[in-house]
Amino acid sequence: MFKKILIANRGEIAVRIIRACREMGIATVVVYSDVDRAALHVRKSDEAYPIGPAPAAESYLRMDKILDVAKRSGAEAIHPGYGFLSENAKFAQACADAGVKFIGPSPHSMNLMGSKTSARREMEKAGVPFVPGTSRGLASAEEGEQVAERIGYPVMLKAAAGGGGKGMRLVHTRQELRSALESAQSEAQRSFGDSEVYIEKAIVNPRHIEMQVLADEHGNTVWLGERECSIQRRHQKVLEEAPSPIVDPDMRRRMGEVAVRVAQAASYTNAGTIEFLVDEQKNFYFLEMNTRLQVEHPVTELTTGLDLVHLQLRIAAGEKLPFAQSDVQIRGHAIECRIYAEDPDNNYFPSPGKITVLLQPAGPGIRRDSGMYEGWNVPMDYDPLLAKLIGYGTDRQQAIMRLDRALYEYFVAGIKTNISLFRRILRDDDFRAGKLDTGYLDRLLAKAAPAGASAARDSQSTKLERIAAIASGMFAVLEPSAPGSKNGSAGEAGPVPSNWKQKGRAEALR
Amino acid sequence: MFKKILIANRGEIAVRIIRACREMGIATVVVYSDVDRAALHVRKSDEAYPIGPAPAAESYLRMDKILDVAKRSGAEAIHPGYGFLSENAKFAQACADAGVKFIGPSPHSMNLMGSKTSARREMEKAGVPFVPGTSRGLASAEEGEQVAERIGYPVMLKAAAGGGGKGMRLVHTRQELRSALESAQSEAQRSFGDSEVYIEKAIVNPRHIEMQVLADEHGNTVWLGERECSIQRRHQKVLEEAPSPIVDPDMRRRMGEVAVRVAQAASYTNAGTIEFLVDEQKNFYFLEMNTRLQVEHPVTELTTGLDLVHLQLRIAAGEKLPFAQSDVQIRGHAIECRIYAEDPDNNYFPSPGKITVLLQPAGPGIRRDSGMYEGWNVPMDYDPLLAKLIGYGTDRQQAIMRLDRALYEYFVAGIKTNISLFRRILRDDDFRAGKLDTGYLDRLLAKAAPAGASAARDSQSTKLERIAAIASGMFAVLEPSAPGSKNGSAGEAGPVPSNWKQKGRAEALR
Amino acid sequence: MVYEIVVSGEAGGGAGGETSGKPHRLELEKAAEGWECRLDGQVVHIDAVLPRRDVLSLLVDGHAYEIKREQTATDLHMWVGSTRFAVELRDPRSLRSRQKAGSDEKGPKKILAPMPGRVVRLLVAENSEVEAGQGIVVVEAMKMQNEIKSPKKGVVKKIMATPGAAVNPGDVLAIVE
Amino acid sequence: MVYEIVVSGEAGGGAGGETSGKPHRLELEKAAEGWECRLDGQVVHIDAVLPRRDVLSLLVDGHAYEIKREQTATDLHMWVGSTRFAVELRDPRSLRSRQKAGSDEKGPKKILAPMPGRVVRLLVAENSEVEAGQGIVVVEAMKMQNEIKSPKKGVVKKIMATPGAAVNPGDVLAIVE
Repeated sequence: MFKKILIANRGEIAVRIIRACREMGIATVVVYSDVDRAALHVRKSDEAYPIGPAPAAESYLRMDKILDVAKRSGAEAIHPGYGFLSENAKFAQACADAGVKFIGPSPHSMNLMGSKTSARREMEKAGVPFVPGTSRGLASAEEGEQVAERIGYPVMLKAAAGGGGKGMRLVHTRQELRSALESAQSEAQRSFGDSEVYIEKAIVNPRHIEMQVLADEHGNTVWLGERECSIQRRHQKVLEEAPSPIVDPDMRRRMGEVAVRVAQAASYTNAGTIEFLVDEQKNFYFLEMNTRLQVEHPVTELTTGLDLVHLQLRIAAGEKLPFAQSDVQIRGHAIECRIYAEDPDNNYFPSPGKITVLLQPAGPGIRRDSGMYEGWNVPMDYDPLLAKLIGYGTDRQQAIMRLDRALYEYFVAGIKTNISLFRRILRDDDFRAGKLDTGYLDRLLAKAAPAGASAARDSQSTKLERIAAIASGMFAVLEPSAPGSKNGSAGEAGPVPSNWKQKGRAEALR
Repeated sequence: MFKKILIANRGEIAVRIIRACREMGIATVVVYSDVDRAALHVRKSDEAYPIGPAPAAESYLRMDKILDVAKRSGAEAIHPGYGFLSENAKFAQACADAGVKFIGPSPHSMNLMGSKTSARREMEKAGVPFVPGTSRGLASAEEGEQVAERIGYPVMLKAAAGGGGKGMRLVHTRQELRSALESAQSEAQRSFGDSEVYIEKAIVNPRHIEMQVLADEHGNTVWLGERECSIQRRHQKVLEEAPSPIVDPDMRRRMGEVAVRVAQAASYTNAGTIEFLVDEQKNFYFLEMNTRLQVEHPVTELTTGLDLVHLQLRIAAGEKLPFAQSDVQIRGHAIECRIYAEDPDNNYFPSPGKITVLLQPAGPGIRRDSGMYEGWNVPMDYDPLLAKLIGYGTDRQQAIMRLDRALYEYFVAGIKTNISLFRRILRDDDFRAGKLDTGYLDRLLAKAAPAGASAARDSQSTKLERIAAIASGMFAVLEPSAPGSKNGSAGEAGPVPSNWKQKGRAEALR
Repeated sequence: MVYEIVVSGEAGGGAGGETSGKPHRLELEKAAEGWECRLDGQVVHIDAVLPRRDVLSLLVDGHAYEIKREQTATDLHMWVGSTRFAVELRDPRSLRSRQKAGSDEKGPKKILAPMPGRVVRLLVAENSEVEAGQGIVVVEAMKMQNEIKSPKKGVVKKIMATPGAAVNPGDVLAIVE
Repeated sequence: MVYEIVVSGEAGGGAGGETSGKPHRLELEKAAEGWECRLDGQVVHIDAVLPRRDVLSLLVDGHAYEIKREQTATDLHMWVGSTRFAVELRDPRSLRSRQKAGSDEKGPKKILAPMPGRVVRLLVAENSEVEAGQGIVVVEAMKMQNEIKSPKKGVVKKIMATPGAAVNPGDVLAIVE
């Protein structure tokens, strides 16, 4: 086993990997940008080195600086976490060239899976089910029209190098196709420097379900069960669960076997995830493979009892998988809430800043993977994931109620978070019934907040409003502090309209 | 299901029950003594009523006041937690008389199990294995000598009404027996108002292993696996784990079946625990039944994936057990550390007072059931259990390393805790090898602390010492606060000898 | 102690939610035990403890409430359990009372940065006319670009925001008149 | 800033542990980045941040340490990871420096309550002779009775403790001379 590794990441995932290393007796080296000196991963690691200014391109994405720290500190391997350099085959290659083990698959597997069309060709050979369509870029609009005729409308145009919704177009009729293709191609060119666009049958109301696999470097590959990831906003996952409410043991086995075939066809090693689209008839189609640890890996850990980061480290160190497929037991139900620094009352604007109060949940069935602490200044330079709250229960119902209870205990002040959004989801009838697809969350958000029309609710609201009034007076008496005087610059800027709400359009940059 | 219940307890167990109730949509009523107004269970409940001064006899043990609160608040049931009134059959009867459901077994079962000799007679009929000896009090010293001759020395004399080591005597030879019997009888009379003493074969280096059972009110009883509880100090459990390192599936099934027979012989309902003594040949002998939820129930919850408090509530509400014995899956390994307010450097003196700094662990495989918070004043009037830290792992090794990691993250200042003791236990070779018996902890504590003789360790110590020196200077620069000036009364008492260590004898009162 | 308090209800802190907005009159007086509290003339006895900064444990007739206070540069909120209320608190005897400003739709309006971030670009020039809701400045934070809009129809009198510059919450980005 | 610092090592905060007790001389000076630190003449550059009260994050040559400060009425400890060190800190220029008292075995010794509790009973009378380690007073806390013993052989000059009375840590229970 390694004696020391470098973690090329920040936030909750860096802390999570530090914990795994400490549990395995491995020393940790972290890197940090100028605004992350007081970040939790720097506080908790054994060694820490500055690598540049706040923008990721000048720090967390600087392969040269990170490899330099690895050499200086004597780290034998690098864990890339997720995001940043985690799916960058060039970085994996640079690690190999520098004699540092990259904890993940080989550059070859990453390259293969990095392009959707090359992955598709490889996978079709292995008999992996695909959404009907082309496995290579469209040569012309005519070819597109022919294929669409064959597979039937609606169809989806997708950038081969894509991700995050860029270069994607839903086309309902032949008339729309030509102009949609042109705009998708030019968007793909702008976004990824590659205008290749392919065509697929559009799945109506699809679910997004993914399968976790692990592969060692001795040819053993196992699947660990699926995760339901249909609850998304702007192609960002928000809440994930395992198992999926619609997957039964037979479907799970079939998805698992396909996932193992995918991994084997790509000579895949270490932890990886095969994403599937699932239609209303429960047909599942290969979507893509994520060649890294997923944000939502904890729900698989809770249902299997395994630690995926421990296993990643053991695999990377050359060990064989310590169990066989038949040893994997899936038990209970787990749900993860991604706690983001964003304002639910304000179109989910990002909300960096200083965390002035932090009350965190604990107790039975609750796991908290967090990168924040009270007094920390959440920087504005990175993605807004602050922490993950994961609930486990004997069954789905118990997991839901556990999380609802834990969210009740969770309180963050100073910045805004999406905690209240999870309360809404967990209490929503469709969610409770497991009626999910990738359009679920947009529909929920389009609905007005629960009306509270009943007299009982109104009298309860009035009661709580009176409590709020009394409490604000008691605070003023017991702990006086002039409201609004905390932030000097705002105070000086004169009276601030408190009910003024900017409704700006927010663009996902990733 | 109940709409509202009363929790007749305090500390971490009251908080744990409040959480379960919130997860089931049940409103909670708590009671509190004068010194507990700011305790966590009062902060977290839906209703809270004062029931008297600090001493438990004037508050938490006052059945009349508690039942009065139950009636006033409309609570349909009472959860007694552990300790206080939890094993008081009179209280269970008073609840029944008042039309409030007692969440636990019937007064009849409690009475039967409350006396060791009557329990033994009943259990022998059911074919439960006992340590060889008498099942009733000794009529005379002669009878004692005859029985001892038959079962062989060493023998143990035990008070029938006993507990906590009172009225117990280990006798190695016939010569010692008569005087030991007299002193045990008079101690039993003094302690319990009952001089009945019986005799058993003394088990050398026994393990203390217990089996969790659940029984509904429709005749269904299941076992949920054992807990190894051999690590004790002054007959107080300190660290527990599930499963036991020495119990294999066959032994587990046999112990489970005996435990179910015990419960059925007592017409037992709700959650209960059958304690066994286990000798070096892995023979197990019935010791006693605890007719309540145990402090250490979380390790069973983590290995079975069940929530025992949820199940207690469902059973008490008249529901059937929602699973059968064959559905119970035991997976992985869990270990619990009881975090006590006591000073390991000072003969484990209790250490109440204000918690000035509290850093709490989280992350994968860690469950924290706590009754404390930063700023809370731990009262001197109750037992010193502050919190429980429970680690889960795929196997015992991983659970140990997880806890070691979490203990590293745990920091409590202002009062002393036994956190450092767990670090010693978890790193001890005998513990790691699973070589445990009830004398284990006394032997560990009698050993000097790890010597640190090696040169590597010395140079490491010197390095850390230099870091401590630098840190104390940096604190003085960055966050000056005159040491020793915080506590007014001590400051006024003049200079305080900092290395003066009282070595007093501490007596367990319970 | 006498306070005038306006509470605006919000459904669980989520999107939307109705406002009642009636002002309450609250009188608080220390009693032998706890506090004598007169809310709009109605007397209740309360027991209040601050277990930590910004957290209040309140007992009213046996009912227990944990209330969290959230203070920002611009707002004061009370969380009762997981229900959030916007609160305005005025001490009639004090000059340093909290003022609700900006409710006046006339006169110049400052457009403030709602979050820390970096100015990416300006969408209008000084002295241009804008509609209510029209974008003025784009501020980037956490890999998201956020368009900051004009709260009213008018003329952009001044733009303080400079592309590339960092801004803090409450910084004035522009003034619309 | 110049400090004189005595550090006593303790093995993991557990029982026992050896003491080194050598005094260090520490000079701290603000550098362009971080601090210039001269410990017993040896120069190291350090980077120090206080993420919260009583917690210090220290970087020394790339090595990261989280140090927790524990202050009680009587002691100052530094936890480096999970190793605890007792520390005495003196500012040579200051009169308000921390004093190590009580090292003098002669003269009257105050016996202090080590914890909050309730006096259960007295084990000796005033003016009686006691041995070192002999019990003087029994204090009960958390359902445990704890015998507070004499640190030296001598005569009990005065007993302040009264059975039934509550005591706070640092309260003088008796004086032995």
